[in-house]
Amino acid sequence: MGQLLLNNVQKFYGDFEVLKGIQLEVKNGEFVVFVGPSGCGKSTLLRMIAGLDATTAGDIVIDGLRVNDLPPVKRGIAMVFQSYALYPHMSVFENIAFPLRVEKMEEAKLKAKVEHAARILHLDQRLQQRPGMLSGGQRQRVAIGRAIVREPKIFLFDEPLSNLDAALRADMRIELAKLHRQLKATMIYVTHDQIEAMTMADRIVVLNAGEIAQTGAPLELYHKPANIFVASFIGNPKMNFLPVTCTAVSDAGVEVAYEGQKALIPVTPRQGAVGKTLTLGVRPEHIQIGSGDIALTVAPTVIERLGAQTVAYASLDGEAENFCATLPGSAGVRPDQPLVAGINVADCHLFDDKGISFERHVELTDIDMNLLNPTAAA
Amino acid sequence: MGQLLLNNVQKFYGDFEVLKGIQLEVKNGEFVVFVGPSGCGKSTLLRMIAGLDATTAGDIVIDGLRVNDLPPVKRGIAMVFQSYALYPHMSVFENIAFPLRVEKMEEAKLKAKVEHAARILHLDQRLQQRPGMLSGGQRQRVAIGRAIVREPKIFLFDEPLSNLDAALRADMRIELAKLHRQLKATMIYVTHDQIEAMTMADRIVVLNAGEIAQTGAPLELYHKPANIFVASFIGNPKMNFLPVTCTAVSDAGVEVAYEGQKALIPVTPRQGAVGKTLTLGVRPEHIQIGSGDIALTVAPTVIERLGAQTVAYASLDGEAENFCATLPGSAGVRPDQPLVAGINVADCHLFDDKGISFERHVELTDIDMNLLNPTAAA
Amino acid sequence: MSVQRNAVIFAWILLLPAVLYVAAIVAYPLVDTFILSFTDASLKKTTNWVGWVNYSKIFNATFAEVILRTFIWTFFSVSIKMIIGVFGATMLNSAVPGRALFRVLTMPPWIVPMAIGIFMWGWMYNGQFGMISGMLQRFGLVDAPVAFLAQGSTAFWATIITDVWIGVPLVTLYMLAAMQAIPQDLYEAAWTDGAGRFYRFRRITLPLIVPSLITMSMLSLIATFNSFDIIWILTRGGPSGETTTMIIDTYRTAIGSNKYGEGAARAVLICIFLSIFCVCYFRLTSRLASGDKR
Amino acid sequence: ADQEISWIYCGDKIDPIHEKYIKEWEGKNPGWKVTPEVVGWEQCQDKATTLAAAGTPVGMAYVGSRTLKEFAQNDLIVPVPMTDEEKKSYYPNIVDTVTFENTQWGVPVAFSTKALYWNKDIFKQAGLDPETPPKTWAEEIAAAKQIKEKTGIAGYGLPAKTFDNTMHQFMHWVYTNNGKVIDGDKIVIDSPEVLAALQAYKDITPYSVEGATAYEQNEIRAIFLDGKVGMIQAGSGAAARLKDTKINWGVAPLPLGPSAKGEGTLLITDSLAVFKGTGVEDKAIEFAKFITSPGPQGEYELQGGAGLTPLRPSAKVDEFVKADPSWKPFIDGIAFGGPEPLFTDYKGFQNSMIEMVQSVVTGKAQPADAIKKAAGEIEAFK
Amino acid sequence: MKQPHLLINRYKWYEIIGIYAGILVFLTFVLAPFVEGFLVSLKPLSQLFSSPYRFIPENGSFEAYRTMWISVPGFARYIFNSFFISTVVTAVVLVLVIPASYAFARFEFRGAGLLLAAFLAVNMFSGAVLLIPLFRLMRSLGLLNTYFAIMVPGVAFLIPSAIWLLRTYMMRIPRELDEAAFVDGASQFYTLRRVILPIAMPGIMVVAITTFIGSYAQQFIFALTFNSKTEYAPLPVGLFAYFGRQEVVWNELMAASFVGIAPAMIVIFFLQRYLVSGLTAGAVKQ
Ligand SMILES: Nc1ncnc2c1ncn2[C@@H]1O[C@H](COP(=O)(O)OP(=O)(O)OP(=O)(O)O)[C@@H](O)[C@H]1O
Ligand SMILES: Nc1ncnc2c1ncn2[C@@H]1O[C@H](COP(=O)(O)OP(=O)(O)OP(=O)(O)O)[C@@H](O)[C@H]1O
Ligand SMILES: [Mg+2]
Ligand SMILES: [Mg+2]
Repeated sequence: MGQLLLNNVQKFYGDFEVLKGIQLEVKNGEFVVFVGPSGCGKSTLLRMIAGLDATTAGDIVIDGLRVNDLPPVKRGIAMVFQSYALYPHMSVFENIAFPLRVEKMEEAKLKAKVEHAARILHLDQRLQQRPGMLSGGQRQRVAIGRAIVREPKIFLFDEPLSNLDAALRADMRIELAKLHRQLKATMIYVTHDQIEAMTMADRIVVLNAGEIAQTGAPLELYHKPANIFVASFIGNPKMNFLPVTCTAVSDAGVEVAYEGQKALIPVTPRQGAVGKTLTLGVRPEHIQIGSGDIALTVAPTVIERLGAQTVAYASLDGEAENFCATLPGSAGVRPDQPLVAGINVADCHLFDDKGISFERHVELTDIDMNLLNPTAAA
Repeated sequence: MGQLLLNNVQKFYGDFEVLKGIQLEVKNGEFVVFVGPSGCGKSTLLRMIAGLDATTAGDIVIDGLRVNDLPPVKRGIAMVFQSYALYPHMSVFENIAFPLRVEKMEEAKLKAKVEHAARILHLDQRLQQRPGMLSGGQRQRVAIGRAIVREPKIFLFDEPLSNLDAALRADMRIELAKLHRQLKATMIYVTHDQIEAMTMADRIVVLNAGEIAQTGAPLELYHKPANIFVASFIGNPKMNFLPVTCTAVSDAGVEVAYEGQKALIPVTPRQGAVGKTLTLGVRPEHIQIGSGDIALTVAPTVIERLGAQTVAYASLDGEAENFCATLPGSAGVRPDQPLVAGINVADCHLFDDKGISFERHVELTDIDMNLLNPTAAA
Repeated sequence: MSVQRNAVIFAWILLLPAVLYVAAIVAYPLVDTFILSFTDASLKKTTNWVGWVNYSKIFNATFAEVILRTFIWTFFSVSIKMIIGVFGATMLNSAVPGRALFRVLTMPPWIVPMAIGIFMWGWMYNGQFGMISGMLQRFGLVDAPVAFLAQGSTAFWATIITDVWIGVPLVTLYMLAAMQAIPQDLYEAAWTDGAGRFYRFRRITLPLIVPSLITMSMLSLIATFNSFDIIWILTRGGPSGETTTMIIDTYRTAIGSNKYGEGAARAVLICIFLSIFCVCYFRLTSRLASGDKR
Repeated sequence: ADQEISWIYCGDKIDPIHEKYIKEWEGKNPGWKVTPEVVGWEQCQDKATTLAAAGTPVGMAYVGSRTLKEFAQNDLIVPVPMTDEEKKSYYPNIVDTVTFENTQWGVPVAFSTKALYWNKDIFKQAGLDPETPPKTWAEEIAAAKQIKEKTGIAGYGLPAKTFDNTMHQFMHWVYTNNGKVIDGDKIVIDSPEVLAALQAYKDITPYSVEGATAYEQNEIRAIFLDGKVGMIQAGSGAAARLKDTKINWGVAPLPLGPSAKGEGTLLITDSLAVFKGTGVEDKAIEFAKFITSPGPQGEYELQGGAGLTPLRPSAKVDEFVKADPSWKPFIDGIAFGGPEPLFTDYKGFQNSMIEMVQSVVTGKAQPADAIKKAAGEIEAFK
Repeated sequence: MKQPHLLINRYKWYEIIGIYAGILVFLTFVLAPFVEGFLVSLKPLSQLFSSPYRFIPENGSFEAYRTMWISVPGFARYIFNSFFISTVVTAVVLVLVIPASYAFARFEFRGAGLLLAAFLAVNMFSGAVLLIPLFRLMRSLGLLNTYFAIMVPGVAFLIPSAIWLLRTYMMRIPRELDEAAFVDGASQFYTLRRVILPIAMPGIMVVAITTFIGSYAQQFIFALTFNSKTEYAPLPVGLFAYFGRQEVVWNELMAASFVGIAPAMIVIFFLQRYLVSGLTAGAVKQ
């Protein structure tokens, strides 16, 4: 069992409010990812769940028991640190065996457990080496091994992959996902890398400045971000934003004008929007060359050719951010040669002046049958 | 001017041969990226060009002058270190001004230069701060600023982005590419991240264990890798490899058999291949669901949903590596539900038993008009 | 909350043995000294409370001289120690063959019993039979023996130099350690920008060892201020009291003349002076450290 | 069990003669043990004082007689009164060195006097008669001057380092001019006799070893042994050492000042002090008297080399002097010798005296001023 | 000569000369008194004081290195005592200082700064002044004239600087290591013993060496005052046995000093790498 309930959890450092009343329920066996920019309080929250940092107010409840005052070991959690926190003077075996040694487990049983964990993590060959001799990915796995042997109800990971290089990170992502399915334990994972969040989570919790900005399945956040913050944080390269003016509102959606072009965005309308300046969002991968419901003529300044796709960046007049388009394959764009970027209204997101999104007319279940019952897939 | 010629450059550490006779010419204004796995000798080569490490044998020629025995400052290079190597006790201004102070440049001129560089790098607001107060990306730019003010003929970068997080890395990539176009200087850039290599390089030099595995424009490496090493290194997720048997050879290509299915791969044939076991390579992004020239039935174990695309990983019998497919959008694949992966022969790569590729019948100029004269784009 | 409180209790459990030990052995004598400083304790069997008399007695004309001298002596000794220490560390930090041996060779002054080291210096300074005077005569730089401990001026510097000599190994070692902690890439970056060896030293090494330099000079200052054996063995504070520092004065009063009360008052005064130094030091370093955080 | 008399014994090891007599005494006094603790010369006195001050005195300690007054005034030691007979057995003035308030506070155990040594070769070189040593200060200064001027070698060895002995050396001059520093309870340093002595110091300094303030007596002696100085005043130990050198030397009574009544010298004695509060005081006194009784003491002090002068006249001493005439000046000086001045704060007094000497030797002050200053200072140390 | 790979470390000929000249000057300063002392130890006593100054002694011999054992028969014992006392002192200091430094390095509690300053203040009082009160204390503890008389105050005065050094070192050990052990249920003592102690080993070595030397060569005054028994006297006290009534047996004293510091020098020689690197780690301020 590994159920977690955060009930109005708050944290102050002196006068500085780091976490502003977090309310969250994590189901048993769920893989939840906390994501957000640096300094938003992810680590702090995780450390409070672990019992490393004190909670200023609110309850942390694990399996129905309020654990605020229990030490970590009594909470049934295990934590994997960003820096791995391996003991440099111990062999891999001893590192993994550490929690069991603390419990004074008998030698034979301990050995069996450590070796089992090592097999899961493909570390069998490395048991006698010191962490210093291992590669980053291997160290990572040792840290996970140390967590596994305790058979905790909840695993906590604090940016475990951020020290690895791109290729290794991709590999480790897959291994972690597999491990989750194998152990069927609850996992809470902190990262500021939205790709990790998207690929591993059953559910993502986006944190912004100590508050939950949105909670939902990865594709829910991708397709129906609740606000500009989530919209720009989820998706890579990030969503393009255009200032538009609302010209009309109807049941079919909201009509907006961008540089003279009018388009009807299929979103649930809201009163009093007409005449206001709204923000239109469109993801780079939804931009195609040639005409669309809205068309922009842009001259890309930088072209990135990845082979499988081509990413073009352009500066729009008066905008600080680049306008970006991801084009399939080796698209025939060249730097400084203007092209027409077409946008379909069906792909558009619309945000009001406070950054809150209008609900899009997209049926998530059409996109992925798992989406509305994410744990079923696990 | 910033022309660089490496003529049979070798490097030994004791008996250990780190670089095995590197032969390379870099044109003025070119952006060359050295890429390769960790430990292949990239940093060593860069440091030899910079004049930080001694050259065991061979010549390093810059603008026609053999510089082996010159100190760095006389070579007309500037280097940006992976660790930034900022002086923690100096302000940003002083950090950037350092090379000019060394030259004893007069104050007014110095100030103008530093401020110009700071403007290019958007550091104007930060000039009085210490590096310790800056974010990773800002530090990075200070390091670049220090290189810029010297107006070197050649810039050397050693994994400048590896300490940054994903989003920042993407931003910095673009900024560097812009900078290259702005300064029109020769740049040599070391990384082990193939995405950086692909997106920024005019030309990529793939190093493997101290040797050049292949040199070419990014898309040339992507579409026509010279061997298995390059093929697997370039592209993300990496290319899938299948063992096939060569059954026949004709002018149209090489016919291979995979689990009973025969397919004619359009590559330039070679004598004596028939009957041998070859390796068929296909990139994840070229796999489609449903039938193709070759069809595999696989059950994905891990699905990564990125929103814009979906990546499915499956284990093939008897293969250690995952078989991977990148599918567009939110493809309807579910873990452990078998599906048929189709491969078109036109997308296939073929490698002989030594790992050398057969030349594909692909006209690169069809893909990108810049390709065969890459500097023209810069 | 309870987690926090446990940690504090645990910290005290860890500290307790050391604190109790030092308190038991040192605190009592310290307090005793403090109390003594308000009495007329001497060889007499009875002691009387005299209040501030001992302190008021200290402040006379010669004391001002002694204080001033102590400060000058300490200032020069500590500064020269630091300069030589940094110089030595710089030399020993160069990548030249034999440096491991050279490093070991810096340590003897630290290892040898202090008195013995000072006797050796006594020999060196001896005008008739000593090495320095002998060498100077041999090379014809002087024609008569030079007795370095004879004049106040030379004796003053002679005692400083000996004090420097005893302190230098630790300073050198510490500064060497500080230099080795500077990342090599800073030097490489500066070199690629054309900075020469001296320029690199001045603009990188020196500023970056400042925190360590301050720590060391602080510890060195306390030791130097209380440096007793050197002056005592070489000159006994002479000639004409020109090498008498506060600690010599204290020793003379307390042990020589058995005026324990007056001696204690001087000791307390020394502690007060040093405490003021320390507070300034903490202020200074915390400011420097906050400015230097990476 | 045995009762113990602890004894702080200055030096590097116990003299075999003392060892022998300790055994003998222990044999005669069953149930008693003497346990000497050997402490280096530099620290032995301080250690005895520290132990006494801390309230755990030793049974007996070897101390300079000059400290007896301070110990006695602070009730740390017990008196060791001498019978008239005992007093008489010593050379004149010796008993005075341990006497304070008309009683004796220690048993003299070591005694030293000084005489003038001269280097005959240097005298010859300077055109002086090598066989006639100077008899007066005036002659001494003139000889020193002649040596310095004729040969370039220093004429006289004047120790003036900040050391005990610097005052001792000066006191020799004071006592060879019938001077006194303190008379009863009165400071009389500001007298013409003392002034003359200090003036003589000033006069002889230019012809002395360069840098007088850097040397103490052993160093000056070493210079003499090296043949680099014409005259020094030193104890009997120098004679023993001179015998091992090639130097042609002579020893004579200390030259006399203008007001001298006869040969004089400073009489320095070390004593055995018996500390109060050990419970073995009486037995310690008994032992102290035994170990310094004519038999053991005579054997001990006449070994030579240690620089000791005999405490008591005896046939043996006469015999000894006859065999080695160089001893004569040391004994002759006793007659008009004087004790170390007794001050409550002896160290304080000594520091003032050293200061006075140094200020004159280094030319910082005129003798008259220096004496005036010292007179004022030492008033406080009585 | 093999050229270094790092070109920055490749010196021009004049730089090499400059560096060696610098080292020469520096080492001359550091070692000249030892040369003088060594020459003294070689000279026969009668030639000690002779001018003009001669660098190479006439009739020089190693005789003093033989006779020193005879004139002070207990000398070997003094060396042993020094070793024994220093070893025990070092051990006790480590036992007390390791937990204390850990507490200072890791825990934030009220008064920590004050306590640390108080430890430093101990060094501000010179031993000479504290001698008599200390003596009384030793007496009431009944420790006079035992090995403990030397060890007990020695430990107390070596603790402050040891804490100071080790604390800076321990501050560099990542806090995550403690936290990881905490999460795994390890008690705080278990963490200290199994995690911190082994990792802090280089720093502990440095403290051990400095403490050992501090105790080996420098603790003179306590040994002298609190102990009267020759059989317990340490090296510095033993060396003063070469001081006679009239003069010092200089050649034997110097010979004995060289013999006496040799064991410590040998220890240092083998540990110097450790010493520098350990200090390095400790030197960096957080
Ligand atoms: N001990 C502390 N005292 C005061 N403020 C703190 C402390 N620890 C963290 N903070 C502040 O709390 C906020 C949240 O910190 P936290 O480490 O949880 O961020 P994060 O989301 O994990 O960021 P990152 O992605 O950079 O790890 C930050 O603004 C930080 O400055
Ligand atoms: N000073 C040295 N002595 C001995 N071997 C060295 C030294 N420096 C580097 N090497 C070896 O040379 C090889 C190449 O090192 P280099 O640092 O150039 O690799 P790299 O390609 O930059 O790797 P990375 O991507 O990890 O930075 C490595 O195998 C390394 O172990
Ligand atoms: Mg964090
Ligand atoms: Mg590298």
